Amino acid sequence: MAQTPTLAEESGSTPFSSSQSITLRIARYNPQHDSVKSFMEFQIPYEKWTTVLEAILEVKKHFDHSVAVRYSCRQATCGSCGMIINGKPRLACFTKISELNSNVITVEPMNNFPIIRDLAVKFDRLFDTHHKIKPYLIRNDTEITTNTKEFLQSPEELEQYIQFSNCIKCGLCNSACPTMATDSSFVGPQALAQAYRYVADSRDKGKDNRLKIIDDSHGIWRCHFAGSCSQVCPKGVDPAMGIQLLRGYMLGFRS
Amino acid sequence: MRESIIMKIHYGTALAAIALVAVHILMRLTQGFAESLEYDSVIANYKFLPYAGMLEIILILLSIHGFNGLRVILLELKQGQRYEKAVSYGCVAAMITLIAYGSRTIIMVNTGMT
Amino acid sequence: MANQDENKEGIGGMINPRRYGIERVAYLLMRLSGLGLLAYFIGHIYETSSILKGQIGWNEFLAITQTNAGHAILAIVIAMCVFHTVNGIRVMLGHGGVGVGKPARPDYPYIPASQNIRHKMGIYSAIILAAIAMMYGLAVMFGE
Amino acid sequence: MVESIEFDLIICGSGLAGLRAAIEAARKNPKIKIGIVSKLQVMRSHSVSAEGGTAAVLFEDEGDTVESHIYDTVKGSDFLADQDVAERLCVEMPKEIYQMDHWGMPWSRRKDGRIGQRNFGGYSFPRATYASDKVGFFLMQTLYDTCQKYENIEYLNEWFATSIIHDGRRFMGITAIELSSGNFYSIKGKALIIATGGAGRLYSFSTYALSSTPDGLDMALRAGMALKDMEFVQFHPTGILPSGILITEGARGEGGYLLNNKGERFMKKYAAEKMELAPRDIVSRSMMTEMSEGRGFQHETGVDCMKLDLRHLGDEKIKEKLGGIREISIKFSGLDPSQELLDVRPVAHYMMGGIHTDVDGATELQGVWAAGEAACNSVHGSNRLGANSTSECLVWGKITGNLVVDYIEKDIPPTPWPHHLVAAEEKRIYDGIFRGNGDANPYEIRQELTDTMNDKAYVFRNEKNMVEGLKKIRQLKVQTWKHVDDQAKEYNTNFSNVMELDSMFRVAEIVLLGAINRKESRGAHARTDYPKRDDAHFLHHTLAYYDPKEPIMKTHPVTITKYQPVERKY
Ligand SMILES: Cc1cc2nc3c(=O)[nH]c(=O)nc-3n(C[C@H](O)[C@H](O)[C@H](O)COP(=O)(O)OP(=O)(O)OC[C@H]3O[C@@H](n4cnc5c(N)ncnc54)[C@H](O)[C@@H]3O)c2cc1C
Ligand code: HEM
Ligand code: SF4
Ligand code: F3S
Ligand code: FES
Repeated sequence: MAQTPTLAEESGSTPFSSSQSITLRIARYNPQHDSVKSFMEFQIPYEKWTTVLEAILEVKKHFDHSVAVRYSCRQATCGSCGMIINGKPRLACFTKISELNSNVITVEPMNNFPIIRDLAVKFDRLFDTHHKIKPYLIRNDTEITTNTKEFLQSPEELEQYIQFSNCIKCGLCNSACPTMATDSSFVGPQALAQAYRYVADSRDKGKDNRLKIIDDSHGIWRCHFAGSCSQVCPKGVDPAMGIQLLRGYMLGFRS
Repeated sequence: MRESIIMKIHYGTALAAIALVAVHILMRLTQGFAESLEYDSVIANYKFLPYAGMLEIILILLSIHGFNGLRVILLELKQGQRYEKAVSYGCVAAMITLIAYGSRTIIMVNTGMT
Repeated sequence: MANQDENKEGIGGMINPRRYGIERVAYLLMRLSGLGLLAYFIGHIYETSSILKGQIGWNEFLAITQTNAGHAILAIVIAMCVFHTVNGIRVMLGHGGVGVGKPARPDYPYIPASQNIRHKMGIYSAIILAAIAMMYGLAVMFGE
Repeated sequence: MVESIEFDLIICGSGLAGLRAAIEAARKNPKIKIGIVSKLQVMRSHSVSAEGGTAAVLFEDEGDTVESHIYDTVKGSDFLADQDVAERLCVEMPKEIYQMDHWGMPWSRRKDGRIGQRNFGGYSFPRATYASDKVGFFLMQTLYDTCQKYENIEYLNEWFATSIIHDGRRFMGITAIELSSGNFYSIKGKALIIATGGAGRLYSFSTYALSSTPDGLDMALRAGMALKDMEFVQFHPTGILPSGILITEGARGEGGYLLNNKGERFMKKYAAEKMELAPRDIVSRSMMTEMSEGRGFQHETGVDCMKLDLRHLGDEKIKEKLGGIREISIKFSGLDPSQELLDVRPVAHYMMGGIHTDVDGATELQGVWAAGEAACNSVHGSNRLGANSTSECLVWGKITGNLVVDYIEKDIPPTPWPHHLVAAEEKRIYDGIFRGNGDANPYEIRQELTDTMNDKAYVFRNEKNMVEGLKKIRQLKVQTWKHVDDQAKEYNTNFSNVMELDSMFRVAEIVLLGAINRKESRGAHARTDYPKRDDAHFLHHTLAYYDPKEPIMKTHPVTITKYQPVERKY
């Protein structure tokens, strides 16, 4: 039987062979116990493929078990690991150390989300706003019966919304948006983009219903097309586009 | 009022204002900037009813637009039921005051009450 | 401001124009120019009301505005007005969904179609036009 | 006194199976209170990583048949699948695909507007229903979003379930820790659906999310339920190096080749007809054989690998149908699949085994059902075909969600709440783990454990290695790793990590014991010392029951309805 060296992927037991290393600064703050945020610094060796998440888990493994951080898929599909990395909201598992071009990497909890502890933040509001915009097909034959087949949908019709369907609810957009920076009641780009995702789906009939929901004083109108949401989105969702197209309906530019 | 209606008004006032403000400013420029500000020429302008009417419309449009803009910014800065109510009513009140104050000038000058 | 409990970025984050490109600069300038114009507008109405005090009152007021500082302020107002107007038109079009790109399957590396050259051009032209108008205004006012 | 909350139905796990069950129960009876308990935020479950497809027969008008799906599944399982269960899966599946469509699933479409399907390993018809290469993600989104319709579902995001409370006969509730506050709760309920997913993080080289640990399985085990067929771990042929992230079988389904260092499509030697689209166990073994015979490559990390060639598919097709893996390979390995060959190697990917259930997903404990990867209703036997797992999650999510409501609607006589059991559990985790001490670093121990599994119970296995592995794991187990250095209550992942490790030991032991006992080669379980399938002695399932000292191993018959075991050739 082949006895090949094992590849220990899980936060890298493969001894880091390279001599490169960076300083990782991790924001530490537990609102229950600390009055101020502080930073801890660690020297972490890295390879060209090492991600910031792996570096943080390396700290958790060897230096300080208590770093609070949310993670799961480590492949940018679950949306757990959003944080501020060197000043901008990014996914830790989707940011390689080598691409940051910096000897110091500072990680902080995402802005505009209340901190639970260290890098972990509360998502309740994002989940609530997502819930509020009715993120499901609205029509009265959504439940199938014995002989139901699919609703026909052409590849072109799919193309109209598939982009927005890629949202992983990581919250980076909400963290970058200037309105969110001060307005905690704003629905936010994540939910608005999802409202558009369903409105643009040829199978959906809930447009008017959804437009009504987002038409309030902290609704869609609080987006000023700043575009930061789209710039930080790790999945190419482009919420800014979705929001403006959605508003196009309300302003009568589209029907 | 539904937010969409307010914002449509916001955009509408802006669009209408573009044209009128252009006229207003062009008047300054065509007449020569300094000359246009001579007391007599200003009074004359005010007395010309269509121009005074235009000024009144600009006044209304921009007050609505401007104070709604302010309202938007203030609403985004801080939240809370009481605060938001105060901002909304405050902006409407300020808007009305400004319109009233400006209208007073226009009407009084137009009707020769100076 | 930045509320520790909510961890909101606060006004500092809202107005910071450095991180997210020209769109965010436009966002900031739009706000500032809007507020600036509102302030000027209020001032302007107060200013013109001095006409009610007759020629003397008007001229006294005019004298205040026709100083270098007054001219400089007016020049800035012109710039704000032009920027706000031109960018306002761009923003209105954008808000209506014009020129924000068409939905399409995103391919890695993702380049958001809404952050496109058309709107960037719009922003740059607003800034350039504002600068030209300001210069023209300065030339007219200080040129005499 | 431990605080308690109450639901009618508790669903533990929020992957595809858990959410599908929640919707089914919620729409069947909008009055029952449903609580979804998940140690992750509901949407973050491992299911979002599934890439390639969901198997179902949609085009009978074009020549596919349910019969053929059943046979492919049974043959793929190396005849260890319970055939009534396989039949259930294949019959139910088409409706599920249409149901997903009706709930908003963005299935990829054919030109005529119908749902698209692609080729997958081990099937005799292209029947992997796909949505680009993010099937699991889109399914999760569809289910999560559809859940939002129902007001009677409550989400306990980031609650770590620790044990099942029952009176020896009937289910009564669970205990769980709310991660954000660190508080310990008892959650009372009339019925439970366990959908805690697979435990592939027993292996260090794995496609699974970092959270896929066996704590759910262990919870059932400790409550007296059996784990079945745990020795069957699927190794997917194409985990990309160095991360181990999956390159979907869809890549080969769309026409990708596997190459050895002579530039040959070596699969022609092992499965002349199906080539790269032979079932996963066969492809993985072929790759390992090529490597050990010196026809592999070496990745810059020093690990042996083979090459996956997608270049001939062309950039446009890759972008259209394999956008996700394109992103993964460019980002994580720096390789553009339209330009370069990818370095791939077999990687732990799926556990055929799980909590022992019947064809309805009912466990041995009254009031408890299990669905999804955590369950073993024996639909996959000793080797799962690709795309059959998301199917399984949907079908048994629906079945259990439905049955559980019938059960809840029956009047179940109340029994006094067994406070002493909750107290015992509290003692186990707080005195035994949280306040434990010692100097072994639990994270390093976990690394050693998972490395051991990788070394000793990988694609090819033999007695000597596995016995060594078992010894090693028992050595590790008695080291002093049971302590939590982080003593804060809030969001203490150090605590949950150590609890996960605790469960890993028990389940790893069962995997190894089952594998040692099964002295034959069947499906994913390939032994170099017993290279043949041995139906005379081993055409049965393995059951493992908890015992504080050593698991009790038993066997369970296989249900054969129509298809007698024959030799498996592709
Ligand atoms: C990379 C990858 C690709 C795949 N691709 C395909 C494919 O293309 N087609 C296919 O058919 N199958 C595929 N599979 C298999 C399939 O994705 C999984 O089998 C399936 O998603 C499992 O879903 P699940 O609902 O059973 O559990 P999971 O999605 O794993 O969810 C487990 C849930 O249990 C919760 N949980 C666990 N422990 C606890 C605890 N102690 N307390 C509380 N909650 C707990 C977790 O939070 C989570 O919500 C793939 C698997 C992998 C790894
Ligand atoms: C005449 C041309 C004008 C146009 C086309 C115009 C257009 C706009 C538009 C489209 C907005 C909305 C921006 C957004 O939501 O992001 C806006 C905001 C605003 N405008 Fe104007 N406007 C004009 C003139 C004025 C004037 C003269 C004033 C001052 C009285 C003014 C004050 C404001 C304010 C305070 C805001 C809010 C700022 C913000 O939300 O960014 N505008 N304008
Ligand atoms: S839109 Fe993009 S940035 Fe926002 S939550 Fe979705 S994936 Fe994240
Ligand atoms: S950043 Fe915010 S302002 Fe609009 S375009 Fe995006 S939601
Ligand atoms: S860990 Fe899942 S997105 Fe980063």
